[in-house]
Amino acid sequence: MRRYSAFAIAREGLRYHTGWERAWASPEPKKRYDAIVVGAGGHGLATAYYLGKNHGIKNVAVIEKGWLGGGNTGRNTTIIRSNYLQDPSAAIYEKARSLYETMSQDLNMNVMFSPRGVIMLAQTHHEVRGYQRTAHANALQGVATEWIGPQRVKELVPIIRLDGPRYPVLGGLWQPRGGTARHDAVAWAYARACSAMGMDIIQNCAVTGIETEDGAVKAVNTTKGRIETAKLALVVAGHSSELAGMAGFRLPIESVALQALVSEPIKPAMDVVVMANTVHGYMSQSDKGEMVIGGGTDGFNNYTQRGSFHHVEETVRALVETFPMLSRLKMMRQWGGIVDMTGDRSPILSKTPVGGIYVNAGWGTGGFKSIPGSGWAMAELVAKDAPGPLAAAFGLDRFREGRFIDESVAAGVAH
Amino acid sequence: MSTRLESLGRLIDRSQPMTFTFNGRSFKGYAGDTLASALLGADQMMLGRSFKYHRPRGAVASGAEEPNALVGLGQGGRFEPDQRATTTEIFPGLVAKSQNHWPSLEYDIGAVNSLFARFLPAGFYYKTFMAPPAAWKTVFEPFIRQSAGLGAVPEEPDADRYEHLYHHADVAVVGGGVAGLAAAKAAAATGVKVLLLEQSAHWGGRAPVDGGEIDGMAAEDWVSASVAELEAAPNVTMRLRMQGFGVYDHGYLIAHERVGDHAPGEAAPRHRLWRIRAGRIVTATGALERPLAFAGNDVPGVMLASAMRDYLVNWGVAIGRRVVVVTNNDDAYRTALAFKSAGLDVAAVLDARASVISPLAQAAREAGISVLEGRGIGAVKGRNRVSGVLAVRQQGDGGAGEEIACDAVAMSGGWSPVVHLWSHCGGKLLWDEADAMFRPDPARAPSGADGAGFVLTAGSASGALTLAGGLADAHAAGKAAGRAMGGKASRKAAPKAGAEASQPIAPVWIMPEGAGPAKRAKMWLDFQNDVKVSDVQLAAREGYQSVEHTKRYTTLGMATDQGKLSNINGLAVLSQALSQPIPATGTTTFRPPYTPVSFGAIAGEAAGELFQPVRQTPIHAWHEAHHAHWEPVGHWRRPYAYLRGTETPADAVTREVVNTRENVGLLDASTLGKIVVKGPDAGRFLDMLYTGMMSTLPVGKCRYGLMCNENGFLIDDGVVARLDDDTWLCHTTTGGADRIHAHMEEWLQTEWWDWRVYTANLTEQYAQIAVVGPKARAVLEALGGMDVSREALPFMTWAEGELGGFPVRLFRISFSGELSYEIAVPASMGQALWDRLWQAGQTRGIMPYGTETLHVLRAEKGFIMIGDETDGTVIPQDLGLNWAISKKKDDYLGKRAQSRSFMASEDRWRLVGLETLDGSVIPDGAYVVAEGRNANGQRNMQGRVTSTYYSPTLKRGIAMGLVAHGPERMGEVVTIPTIGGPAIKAKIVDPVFYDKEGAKQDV
Amino acid sequence: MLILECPYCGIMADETELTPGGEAHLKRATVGSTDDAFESYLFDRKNPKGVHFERWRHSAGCGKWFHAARSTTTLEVYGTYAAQVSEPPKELVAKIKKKCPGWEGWQ
Amino acid sequence: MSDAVSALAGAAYEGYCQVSDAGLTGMVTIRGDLGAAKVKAAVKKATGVALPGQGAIVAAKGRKLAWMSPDELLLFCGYDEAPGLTAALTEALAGQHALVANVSDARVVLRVTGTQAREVIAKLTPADVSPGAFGPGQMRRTRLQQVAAGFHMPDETSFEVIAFRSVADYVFTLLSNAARPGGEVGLFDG
Repeated sequence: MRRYSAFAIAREGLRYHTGWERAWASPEPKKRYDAIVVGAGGHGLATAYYLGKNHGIKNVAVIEKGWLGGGNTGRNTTIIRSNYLQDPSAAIYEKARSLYETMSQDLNMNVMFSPRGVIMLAQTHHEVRGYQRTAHANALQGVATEWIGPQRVKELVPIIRLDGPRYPVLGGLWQPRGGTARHDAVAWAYARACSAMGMDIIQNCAVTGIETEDGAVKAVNTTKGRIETAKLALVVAGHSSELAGMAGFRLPIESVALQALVSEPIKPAMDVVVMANTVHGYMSQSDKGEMVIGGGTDGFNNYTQRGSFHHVEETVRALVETFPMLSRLKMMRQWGGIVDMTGDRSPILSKTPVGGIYVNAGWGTGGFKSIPGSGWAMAELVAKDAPGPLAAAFGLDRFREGRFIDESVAAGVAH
Repeated sequence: MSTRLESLGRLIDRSQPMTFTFNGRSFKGYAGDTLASALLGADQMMLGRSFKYHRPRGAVASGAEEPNALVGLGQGGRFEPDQRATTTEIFPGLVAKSQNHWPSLEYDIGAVNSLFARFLPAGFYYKTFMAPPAAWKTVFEPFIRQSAGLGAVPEEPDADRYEHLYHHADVAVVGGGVAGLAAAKAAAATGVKVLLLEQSAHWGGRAPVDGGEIDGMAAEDWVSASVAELEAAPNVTMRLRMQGFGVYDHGYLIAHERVGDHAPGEAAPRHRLWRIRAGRIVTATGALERPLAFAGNDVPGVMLASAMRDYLVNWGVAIGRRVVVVTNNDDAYRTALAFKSAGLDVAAVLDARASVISPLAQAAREAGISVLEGRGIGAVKGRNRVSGVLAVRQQGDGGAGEEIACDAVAMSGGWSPVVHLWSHCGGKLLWDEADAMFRPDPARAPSGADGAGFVLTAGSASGALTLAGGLADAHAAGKAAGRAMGGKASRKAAPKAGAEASQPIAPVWIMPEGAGPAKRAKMWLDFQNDVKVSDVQLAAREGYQSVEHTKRYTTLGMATDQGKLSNINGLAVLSQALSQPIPATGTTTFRPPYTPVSFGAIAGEAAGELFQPVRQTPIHAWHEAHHAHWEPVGHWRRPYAYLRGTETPADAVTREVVNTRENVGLLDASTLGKIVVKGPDAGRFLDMLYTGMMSTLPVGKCRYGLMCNENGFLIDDGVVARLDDDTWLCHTTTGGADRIHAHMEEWLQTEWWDWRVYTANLTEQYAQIAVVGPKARAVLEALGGMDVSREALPFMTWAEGELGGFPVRLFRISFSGELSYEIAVPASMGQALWDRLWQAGQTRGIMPYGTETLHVLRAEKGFIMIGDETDGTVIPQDLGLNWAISKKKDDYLGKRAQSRSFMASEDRWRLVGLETLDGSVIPDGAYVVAEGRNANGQRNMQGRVTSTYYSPTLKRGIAMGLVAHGPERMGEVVTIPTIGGPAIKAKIVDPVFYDKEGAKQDV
Repeated sequence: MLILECPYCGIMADETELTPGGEAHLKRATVGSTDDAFESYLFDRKNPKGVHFERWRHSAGCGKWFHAARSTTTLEVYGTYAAQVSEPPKELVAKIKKKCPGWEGWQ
Repeated sequence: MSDAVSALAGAAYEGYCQVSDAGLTGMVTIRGDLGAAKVKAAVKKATGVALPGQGAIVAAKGRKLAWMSPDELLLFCGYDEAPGLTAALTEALAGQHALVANVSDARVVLRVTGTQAREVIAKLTPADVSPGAFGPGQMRRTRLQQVAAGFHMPDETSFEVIAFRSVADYVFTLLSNAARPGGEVGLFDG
């Protein structure tokens, strides 16, 4: 892998950039791999990367039905934070956040991790108590967060209206090292690093069936032929139930649409990420200047990647109320993705009823921020056939035992 | 020079001149002008700066597709960034500013980026700015953010209002050009209800500019006649200045009507969002001309040929006095001919096709225009303004050629149907080799609720680019849509236009085709985002081969025009780079909106006081008048406390608590849910709903109940009263009223539908007033009318009667531990009863109290609060509420779940009281720590604080919490860390802090 | 933005007048059921790509729950029917089979 | 019952249509099997109004009976006669499985009148209120923007809107805002 640097750009600039090599190879599948990851989104590619980097398993294929990074990795609002309430969530999201800190350097590609800070606004007394609880939990969990008052909120977000007629801003939970990153670049950087390790990233290759023998995985059938493996990681947000069905089991998942939208670009207006859960909206400003906005999910099963417009209305209405000077900005584009919602709205990183098959799913609306931590934990699960401490609580067994990991309890939502 | 001519200008009214300012300078235009046409008419060619390199830019188009001419429009509360000058109608006093430059449009420091363009290719930022790690956030990103962005940030709240409108139509026709008119007429003729909308202020679209005859009339006259016909039709609704911007599932079309933009004022809403449910949607959205990719194609003065023609014919503006036309198809000859006939100079037509014999080219030649075949442009001379071109052989490398002096270049790379609305819900496209365009594939239409296609395309939006073909297509589409909606057969004939002979387009994606890297780095594809041919080729070389990868890597098509001009050219260049046919590359996804839509319009009327409903109790106004410090509880607002004089809320709470314990307090409890459950199976039903036994509750008595969901978690609590043999009244929490009513109905309707039970949510029928405290009885007795003695109305009973003349239901229940009555009265009399109680209490020290006092009172008594002690993960057993769980019942909702291993575990955190050793108040949300750390390095926890208050009664901090094995650890001291302070030591105690025997409430 | 016909009102109700309620025809497992059966009742979902039987409530309307058969990929609505049944009407199943030849059936 | 006051206290707004508080109105919810002959007869006997069919509202003797769902009717009557009618209905339905409740205070009634009344309503509800789709004699339960509501048309140029009492202010402001001069659409002209 030729390294990226300012010097390399200068060198290439002089020859009209004709010397850049491919970021990742585009091979045909081999007959057999030590491990196959289905899904070349951020989670799948990170799983493959850490299989190689942490566990020395490099004979790996990442199979992708479409184009890599084309699912929720390339559709989310790029927020990174780890101010979760429950221990297992805080652990895996903080692991992810800390890996984002050095991802550009680790992978030699600028993913533009911008620890600009994330505020979750408290607009009711109930939310105040909920976020104060989270702040206490985070202090014990080693997650740096802080409860801040309305004046500090205003300093951080000058365009906010503190004393709206409906929900005054009573304060917020502030995570100074939360932020955003360039979502596509995260997938590309992992893909490039995996490819450099000799892994095969096979795009436009759909899985059509899963072969098992004696309760264990044997091979996958794909549109590019049959491929054998003893370890199969299903990392296919939005399609988890379908793949599980091929392997003969069901998941506690329903797939619904989640929408986001951006405004036209304007000059820097807001330096931090703001989330307002009472009114259901969150917003940051991209480096290009667009206000990047997200809201809640639709409530019905839907695989179309299109949501219902009334959710857009609700989200926009909330933001206009919170930031009245944004009313004359314009929505430039809206889109949708398919998110997998589990029975407790927390993810699944788990062994399955079929030997050698592992599932990483159900990140709901919180997937992007967890990519490196999820990949790290999933790689460990796949390599050792047993979850490590990061994944331990996220097994499928929790549903049977009634051991929920419920993040909604502190008035927070898992965006 | 671009100038306003004496002649032409069909859309302007020269008798109505108006003045406006641009960058502080005063300009003159006419009614009917767009901002772009007025500025161009005054030779203001440069209108903005590009996004990345800050290159000087002028308008390249004349409509919604414009990527360059964006301005900051208006001032103060009416300032809007990024508005397209090409679609902004001018009005007297309009104020506009150009964007993305400093200090001025003409001299922009940011233009230095342009000098380094060679080192700033697509995605350069992914390859650098990585060291040192902190520098991205602190140095590079701020610089990039400041340089990027386009418009200025609005500084004031919006001064205008917005609204929504729902509309229902059998057929909605989007686009009021001749195709839209023809489609609407055909649909209307079937008798169905038709809506026709047009984004601009004029009907007719391009046809009046392009010429031609329809049904023997000039296009313009046919348009007028058709509009008159449609206006007269009772089944047709027509709207101008309204764009159908998005098609959503099941025939949902959203349109954006610009009601007041062209005439700002106070009265009318600025925008109106139409939410249209249509049986069929006909998109007559036309086609967009494509630019050609030649070096220097972004210099101001290079414009789409059709746009140049529009400015000339519609607004009487000549973009140049001497024009070069460059094309690969016939249509651009119309521009050459229009200029020639307006008395302007056409230096040459450079046609990339090797030989051109079409009638339009012949006409140009006959008009004395030089047509150079097999030619293209190798370079554009000029920096801020075109001064000439280098005409080269299209098949060469552009090295040598002939310089032609000119002050404007009209380019045409062919036409692309506007397929956005067709595609929003999944309509598929096919590549039309003959016309070099993607067009809708009628066999793969987006399907609706009934499974049938619900979007049809009409005219050039279908790819029928000729006038005759387009009209025939549109008529057929309108008719088919009408028939599909049950319209009658119609013999209305399709409008007829003469057939035009034409010569096929020659696809040209790079001009000249052998251009080297230096030239390709100057061929713009996406003007606003500064994406060039070389960038797309770089993306392909680096493996970003999916069209989506190329888009995201280069930002092609991600500007405010969303690739209207750039996408097809870009994916064609990508296809060439990958040596694959264009259909194999495909397009990126078309997403709403077609053009950007104001957030204000999307929010509609829901701003300010209409943002969300505020639910009010019948006593709301009294609270307001008595200085209630409000707390939002769901959509309700409840008094948190009533402030007197200079009191803080905390002072007020202390006063209210003490007074209620010593005298008497008044609480507006109207928000509590009140659900009547009646029927022969009502008892059995409530036994399933509550953990306790309700069927055995005697008439006249009250019982506290808990409700769980099927996961076993506690979801609500409240007092149930048995009204008669088959009727119960269930009280819920404030937040629970609607939720629990829905929960009951869900189980009744979907699981136990054969049980004979009816429910009615009577929450708002009654005002409910709690009279609480040792003197409560005296207050009620002062009203008279009912025996409220302990004997007549013991604790946990209820009675009906007339209290002080009010028809009431009186409950002896207490959430405070004090003697307490809750009085339900018809809501319309709520205020009157409150007033009477208030009066009666004056001599007894009565004070109203709010929700915080309610909380403190209940916490002193160790009563749990849904939402504090519970958070969706807590089961009744955690809270020591086993006494409220019937052991006699086989089943209740949640019972099975509570037997699962984790829920039955002895290790769950359970409710206790926590008493700080120093009497201080534990902070909200604090945790009880245990020794050591877990496998993830987190401090081990063994409990958490669920409620914590200063108790004015006990004059110390009190708290409740859930602690592992808590009830077995009475007296043990635990550690509760605080943030930024010393850890607190607290003793585990009984959660009932006050009147443990319950003597005070049962008097 | 769906429209579904409320079988009780006969109204084509807008999505914003309705509340979705998840997979239909789940069989309640309760006291006495195995852990497997109980887990399956609460959590395991078909979540199919294609025909989905689901529950809706006409919440801003008559307040009644009803069932719908709808495609999760095209959003086509094959039919709506009353809530008080434990399986879809036979005619509806037949209609869907005809429209979707490869369909595995409602169970 | 002189102490009773309506939630909107007689509020009125004059825009391009008129929006006004209809004042205290008697309302009684009747739940029962509307298909059962005994139930029908009992309701008819107690109210003097014939039973409305699906989606309909029937008026007689100054009272109106609206179809709310397959097992629910809403009786509109004088505010003062509601308690008596509630009792009469309860008695008439004794022995049947039914529930009768006075809900006069739980809801408010507002009036929108004017030639453009349909248009004002159309700004707020997804229900089709164009002529032909909706008119006098029909009852529609739906949504007015963010709250549940119902309405019917006493005549071609007026609507009676019922909403929950707690959101009376919101609904009144919503309707008034929709009727603000300058906001005329001209949708149902001619």
